[in-house]
Amino acid sequence: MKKIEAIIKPFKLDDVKDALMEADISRITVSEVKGHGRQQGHSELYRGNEYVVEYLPKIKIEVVVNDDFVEKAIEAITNGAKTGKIGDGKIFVSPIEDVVRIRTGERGNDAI
Amino acid sequence: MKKIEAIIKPFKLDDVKDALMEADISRITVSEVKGHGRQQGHSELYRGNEYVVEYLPKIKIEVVVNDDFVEKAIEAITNGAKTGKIGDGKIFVSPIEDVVRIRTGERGNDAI
Amino acid sequence: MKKIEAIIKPFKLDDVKDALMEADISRITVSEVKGHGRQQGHSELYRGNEYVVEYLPKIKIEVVVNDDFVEKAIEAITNGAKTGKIGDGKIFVSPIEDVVRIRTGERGNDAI
Amino acid sequence: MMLFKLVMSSLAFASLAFADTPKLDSGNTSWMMMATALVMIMTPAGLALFYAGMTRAKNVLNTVMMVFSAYALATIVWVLWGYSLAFGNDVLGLIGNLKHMFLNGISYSNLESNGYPSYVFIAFQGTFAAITVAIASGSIIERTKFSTWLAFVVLWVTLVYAPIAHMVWGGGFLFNAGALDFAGGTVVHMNGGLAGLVAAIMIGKRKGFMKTAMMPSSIVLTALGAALLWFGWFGFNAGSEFAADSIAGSAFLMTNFAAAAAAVTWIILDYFKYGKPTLLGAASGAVAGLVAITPAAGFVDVVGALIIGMGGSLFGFWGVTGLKKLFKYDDSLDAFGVHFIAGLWGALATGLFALKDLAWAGSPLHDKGDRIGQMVVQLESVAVTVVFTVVMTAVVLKIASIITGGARVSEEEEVEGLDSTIHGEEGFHL
Amino acid sequence: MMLFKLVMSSLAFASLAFADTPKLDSGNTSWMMMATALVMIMTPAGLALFYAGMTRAKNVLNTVMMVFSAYALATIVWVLWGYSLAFGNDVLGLIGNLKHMFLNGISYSNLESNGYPSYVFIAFQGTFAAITVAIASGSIIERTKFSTWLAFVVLWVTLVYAPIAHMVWGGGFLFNAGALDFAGGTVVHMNGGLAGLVAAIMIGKRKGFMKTAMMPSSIVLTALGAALLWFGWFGFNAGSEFAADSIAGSAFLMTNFAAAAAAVTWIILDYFKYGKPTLLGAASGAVAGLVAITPAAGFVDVVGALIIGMGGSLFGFWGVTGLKKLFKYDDSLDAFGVHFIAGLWGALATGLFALKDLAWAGSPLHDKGDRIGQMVVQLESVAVTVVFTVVMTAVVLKIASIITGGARVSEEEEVEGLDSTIHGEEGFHL
Amino acid sequence: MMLFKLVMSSLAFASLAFADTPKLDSGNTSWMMMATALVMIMTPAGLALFYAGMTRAKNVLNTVMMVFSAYALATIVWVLWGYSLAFGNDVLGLIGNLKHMFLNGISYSNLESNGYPSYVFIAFQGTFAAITVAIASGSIIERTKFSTWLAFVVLWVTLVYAPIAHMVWGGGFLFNAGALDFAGGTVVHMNGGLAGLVAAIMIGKRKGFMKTAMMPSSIVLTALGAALLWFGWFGFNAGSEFAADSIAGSAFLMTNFAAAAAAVTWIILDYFKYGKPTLLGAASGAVAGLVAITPAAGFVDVVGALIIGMGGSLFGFWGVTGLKKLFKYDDSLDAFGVHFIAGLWGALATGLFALKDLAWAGSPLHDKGDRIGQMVVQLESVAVTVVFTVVMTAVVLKIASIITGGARVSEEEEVEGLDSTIHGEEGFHL
Ligand SMILES: Nc1ncnc2c1ncn2[C@@H]1O[C@H](COP(=O)(O)OP(=O)(O)O)[C@@H](O)[C@H]1O
Ligand SMILES: Nc1ncnc2c1ncn2[C@@H]1O[C@H](COP(=O)(O)OP(=O)(O)O)[C@@H](O)[C@H]1O
Ligand SMILES: Nc1ncnc2c1ncn2[C@@H]1O[C@H](COP(=O)(O)OP(=O)(O)O)[C@@H](O)[C@H]1O
Repeated sequence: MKKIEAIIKPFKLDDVKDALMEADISRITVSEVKGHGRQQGHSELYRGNEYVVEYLPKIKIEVVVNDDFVEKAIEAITNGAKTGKIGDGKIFVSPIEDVVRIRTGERGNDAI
Repeated sequence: MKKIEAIIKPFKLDDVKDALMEADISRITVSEVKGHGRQQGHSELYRGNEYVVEYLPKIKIEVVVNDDFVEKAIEAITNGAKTGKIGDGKIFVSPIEDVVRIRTGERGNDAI
Repeated sequence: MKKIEAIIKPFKLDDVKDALMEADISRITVSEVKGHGRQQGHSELYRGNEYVVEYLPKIKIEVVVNDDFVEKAIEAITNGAKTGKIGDGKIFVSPIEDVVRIRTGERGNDAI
Repeated sequence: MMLFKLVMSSLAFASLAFADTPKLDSGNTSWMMMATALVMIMTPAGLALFYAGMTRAKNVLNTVMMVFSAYALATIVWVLWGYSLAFGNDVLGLIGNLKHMFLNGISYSNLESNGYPSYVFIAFQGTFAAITVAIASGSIIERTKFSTWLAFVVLWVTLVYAPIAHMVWGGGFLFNAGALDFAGGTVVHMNGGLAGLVAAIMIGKRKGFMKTAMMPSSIVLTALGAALLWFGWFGFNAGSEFAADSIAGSAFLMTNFAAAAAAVTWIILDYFKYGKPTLLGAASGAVAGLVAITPAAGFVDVVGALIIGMGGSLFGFWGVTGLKKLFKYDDSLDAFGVHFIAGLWGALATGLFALKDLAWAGSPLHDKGDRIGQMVVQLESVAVTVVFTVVMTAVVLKIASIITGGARVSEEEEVEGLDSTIHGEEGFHL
Repeated sequence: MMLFKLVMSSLAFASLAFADTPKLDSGNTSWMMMATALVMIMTPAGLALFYAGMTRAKNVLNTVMMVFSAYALATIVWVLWGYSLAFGNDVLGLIGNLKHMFLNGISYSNLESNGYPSYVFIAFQGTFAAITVAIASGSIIERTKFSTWLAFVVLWVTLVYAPIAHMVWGGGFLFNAGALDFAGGTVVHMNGGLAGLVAAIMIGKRKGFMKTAMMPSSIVLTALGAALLWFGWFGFNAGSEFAADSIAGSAFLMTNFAAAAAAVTWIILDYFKYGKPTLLGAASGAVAGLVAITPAAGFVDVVGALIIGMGGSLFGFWGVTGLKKLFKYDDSLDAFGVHFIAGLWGALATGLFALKDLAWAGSPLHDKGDRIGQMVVQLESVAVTVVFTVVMTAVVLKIASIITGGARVSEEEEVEGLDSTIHGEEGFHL
Repeated sequence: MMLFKLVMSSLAFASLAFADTPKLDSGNTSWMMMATALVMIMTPAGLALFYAGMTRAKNVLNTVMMVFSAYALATIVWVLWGYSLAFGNDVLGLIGNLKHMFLNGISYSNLESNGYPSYVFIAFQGTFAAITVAIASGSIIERTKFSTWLAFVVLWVTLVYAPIAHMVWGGGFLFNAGALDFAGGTVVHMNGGLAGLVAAIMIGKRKGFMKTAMMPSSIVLTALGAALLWFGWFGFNAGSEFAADSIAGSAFLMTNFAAAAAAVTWIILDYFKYGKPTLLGAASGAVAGLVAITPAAGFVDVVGALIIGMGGSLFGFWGVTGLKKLFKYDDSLDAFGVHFIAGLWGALATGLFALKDLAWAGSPLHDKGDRIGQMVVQLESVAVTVVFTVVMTAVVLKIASIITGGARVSEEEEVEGLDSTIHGEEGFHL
């Protein structure tokens, strides 16, 4: 089992979710994060002082899948999130050793 | 060392925390996430248009433990978070290779 | 490739970021979390009832680096985040198996 | 309210040929329209925010909605039949008749004895009915069905507020006893606060009451609400003189002063008891002081206003931190603790501190300089209000509850929050 | 507006020696200053919050800024030349001349016929110009360039508002027809709402309109805005009597009552159609009722006000949930759906429900008891306003758009939000 | 303030038998009560929100609390002894005596010369004292101990505000010099803004000042605060005529117009200097214009008001973006930059633009048409205020600081935020 974490642009969330659904991946966890990378933030004014917003709003999507779904998920996310411009984000894949479904107590692959 | 991540229902946070404390696990990190799964969201109205809230508020608990605490932690979280209804959430277990306590510079098991 | 996750005190974020930049690590993802540990929270009053704020605001920094950057990153974060007082936080290191840059489709070390 | 005095003075005038045709006074008319506008803003803005800031974010819209809809419904009831029940011809000393339903028989050109239009008097009185019932919502917030609330508002204004207003101001049996209540300490604040307590006990506690922290959505809103209440209270108190004259000016000054004294008192109490002066406390203190000075505003001098204001906070503070913990009822936003308790203090303190010269003709204090007699009358009117309100509120809520199939939302709805479950909305998308 | 009547009565007075030198009436002056302050607060506070609460968080400052700047700019235009164009000597029945630019020729000591200063009349009228153009912003929020908006405000007040105000109130060709519009249902609400629709269609829909959920930043703000509008509306309607008298008192009462009736009506409609009574609905209902009663406030009795208020919500509800879906224009915050539609209902209902006695001298209803004739006149004045506003708004927006290089922000700016891209600010850092 | 003029005219009247017993004027009384209510709402609502929106979320309640408690404390001080010190019998030309402590010797039935109750005058003046000290809080927000602030308020109203009010309005040595200050440009705005600067320098900069971004919690609140300030300012300026008459009407119109001109000017300056017209700028501009027109409101015509309003923004803009950067003091919310700087401009501009006819009798301009002489007097009164305020504020703050063991919170408290550390509360739980 793998965890796939993607940092994407906020307004791409719907596209990514739809792409994942089509790939039969329907359970995801989403959170708001701030990213700092090559993409330049806009600036905010306060009394004539300009503050560059160094952290851009991003969305982190987490989805834990069985091994055979990893490539599908990566593909779906890439398709949904790509704009071709700087700041499109990253996908990280990491190992998951066990999964538990709280409601039933199921473990492992079945619990995903 | 393992990281145990659990996605639970917000109003179960207190129960889960208490259960972890009883299992001698007292350091946790908590964040607000939104979940999309089998559980149906409620709908919001705006000028007569109904928008289904597709993402339900969830709480993510992260706790890094030594290997011999893993089962205890899973059990505690499961007990605390279970309602038996859809949407109770998941627990994910993943490997942690190193831990550093910033204050002291301690490393590994001692730092947890 | 490793993921380095650090839980730090909010007001140390700027120092940590600067330290990472100096260590040539310029891409990071930041999120707001709440921590529960040895550090005592302040209390809030409502109509004379005192509620201890059990969860303290913390910042989670996530940065994925190539293996040879791990120690540099740990050092930078430690330097930036240390106050020597309880509540300085932790650094967790975990394995990352793959990375994708969404914009270009690059994979692995090159994508970081 | 100066109605009593007005009636007296029109009796006095009655021997003169022109007495029954007061002339329009543009200054008094100007003031009474503004006073009405000021009392109006107290409810859908002042009280709504004062309360909304104290509820949890998931119930913030429901809280505003209860207050907002109470204002609208009570206004309708008032014009259609409430005014007639309160100020129509007396029936058995208890209530007015229905002759003036739909303001039947009252022409737009009718003037009150101070030379301002009767329609303005009706509008002014309507805003009092509205805020009284709206106050009660503060005790039962975060768990009450909205449909029950709507039914309750209609019934309560009709069967509780109108009769009490009639008894005290409209020619009913308390009308001639000589009780001093300048602007409605008994009719409005004790009445509304007590109705809240009765309802809170009948509907029961919120899930988690006294166990989990129920943090207020934003005390900034509460403070703004308190400021708007303070602002509107100038119309409430100084408007209750029904003229732009010296007594109104005095009521104005004393209102401001007592509120200030009370705000500072609560800050000090917070500081000594908990070590932290809270903004919620400062705001609550101001309101407690305003409540306490309400029955006394036009009767007292600086020293009286100071003591009444400080006492309002002292008793109000005890009401929300002491009394409530003792009996463990869930008076959610302390409508009872602030409005009833400080109102009770104000009603009694009025007897203690009213100046003989300023007391209304017809009161024991004014007519015979009899302060003890005055205190007895004050106690009487308090007692009647308490008994009547407790009994009738219970009856009325029971009816409302039966009509709407139970007064309380389900536990799931309560946990998820009333904004999304009842109204399909959320307070903030920031 | 009572201007018509005022002119009549000063004509009547003209035969008397002292007619041309009215004496200062401190009561009327007091009331008209307060009424002006009340109408003022409607725009930068009432309308600004009412609208801000409905926009998405990323555009909340831009929304406030459009309303706030409209108030400021319109006020400047009004004093510098707008007043003169509206109330200066008639030119061809269409517009006033520029004699009074910079208030040239008007002394601070001039009094209107009711004995209050002409400067107060000018300030009062200025607040009407300001809110009218500000209303229009509600239809084009979240996508309009700020520079275009500024240019539009200047041009629109000059070329659309001033002429219409002149035709209806300032001695123009509609002035003598005898249309009944107590406080500006046609000139303000239909006018502003219709200008909004025209602009919304010309500027086009927001990206994602009807597809993505556009959740309101906070209905708490919207409800507060509605309460402040309601408060200010007392000045708007009862102030339009230009005196603190019986008619003002009646307009005051009816305004409050109709608003209450409308708020409850919308709650009921929400409940029956969607099962959820929304706070946004209650607030919108109150505003719709206030709009509807505006032209009728001083002419009707309780029954008239009740029907007009309920009708305001009924038609407004249909305007924002029915009509808009039918034609799929993006009237973002429903300036058209609420202000125009309820305003239209109010204009016609005034013909139906105005009382003969209260109708202004010179109107068919008052002079000949001719209600059919009155309805014809009401329709005429509506028709003229509609045609004039549609054509002229389109022209004026086109010019504003050309001057500023297009009226619409780029798609990226729209997606990121106008607060950060146009103003370099963000609404909330909580 | 028209006190000077009033005294003049009562002197004139003194030869007539009835001069010493003015008759109640219900119109003036109505207006002065409303004007007082309007000035009241400026502080705990207008200024509190204006400031709260600009502070960081972690200090938002502390900011509101400083303003709210300043209003309450200053009101108490005013009634108990402040009024007597300001308006009691003159001692050495510097201060009044304590004869009227607790309003001793002033009956509720006393009338001022325009026929409204003395108690209303006292209440009105009290709201001026309150807002003046509250203004100063804006400079020292986010780092000042609350206990120090409370002590400072009591001392400052007593030892700085009351003497200055006495010297300028209450019969002190500046009273006869003939300075023109219609509504308190010197006494209120320069005074409060300068006290802020002195305190800011003494207390020191916030940690991270000029280094880290200190983002405002919500400019929506600031804009609402500005709108409420604007609304209340009608009472502040037009109320300072102490009558509902033509001069009041003129002051009303000019106040509105100058504020509008200033708001637009700041928008333009923002646009040209930074390319982004900010809402904070529009709101600050309106306030700067209101400050600038304050001393001039009843003296100038449209052209004067226009220039004064625009100048208010021009100098205010420079105050907060230029001057502050030059000297690097931490005037957190720009009480000095806006109130002092625009107030200074207004005081001098009053000399330049006041019309001879409207200037008060006794001023060089009115009596001799001597504009140069008038400018000298204006400069004199400014200079006296500056010297007195700087010295006395420093003394008073030092005392307050000693009493309370240092004026500044600890660094940890500052970093964590004053809301939770001082008040045990948090601004938002959304
Ligand atoms: N190595 C990394 N570790 C953590 N977060 C990263 C890393 N690389 C990128 N990110 C996240 O992805 C976002 C987009 O990256 P950025 O460098 O702006 O664009 P791109 O990936 O298109 O070059 C960043 O804002 C950051 O949140
Ligand atoms: N495979 C997964 N990857 C990421 N998050 C998941 C996954 N499965 C469940 N979740 C999270 O757990 C929550 C509960 O899951 P849901 O399917 O609604 O209920 P249940 O687990 O009881 O079947 C989801 O809202 C989502 O946040
Ligand atoms: N084992 C752990 N698992 C998850 N989070 C942890 C763990 N240990 C510490 N943390 C996080 O680090 C924060 C600081 O830890 P704390 O015990 O207060 O201080 P210290 O690390 O200096 O002893 C905690 O609030 C929590 O968010």
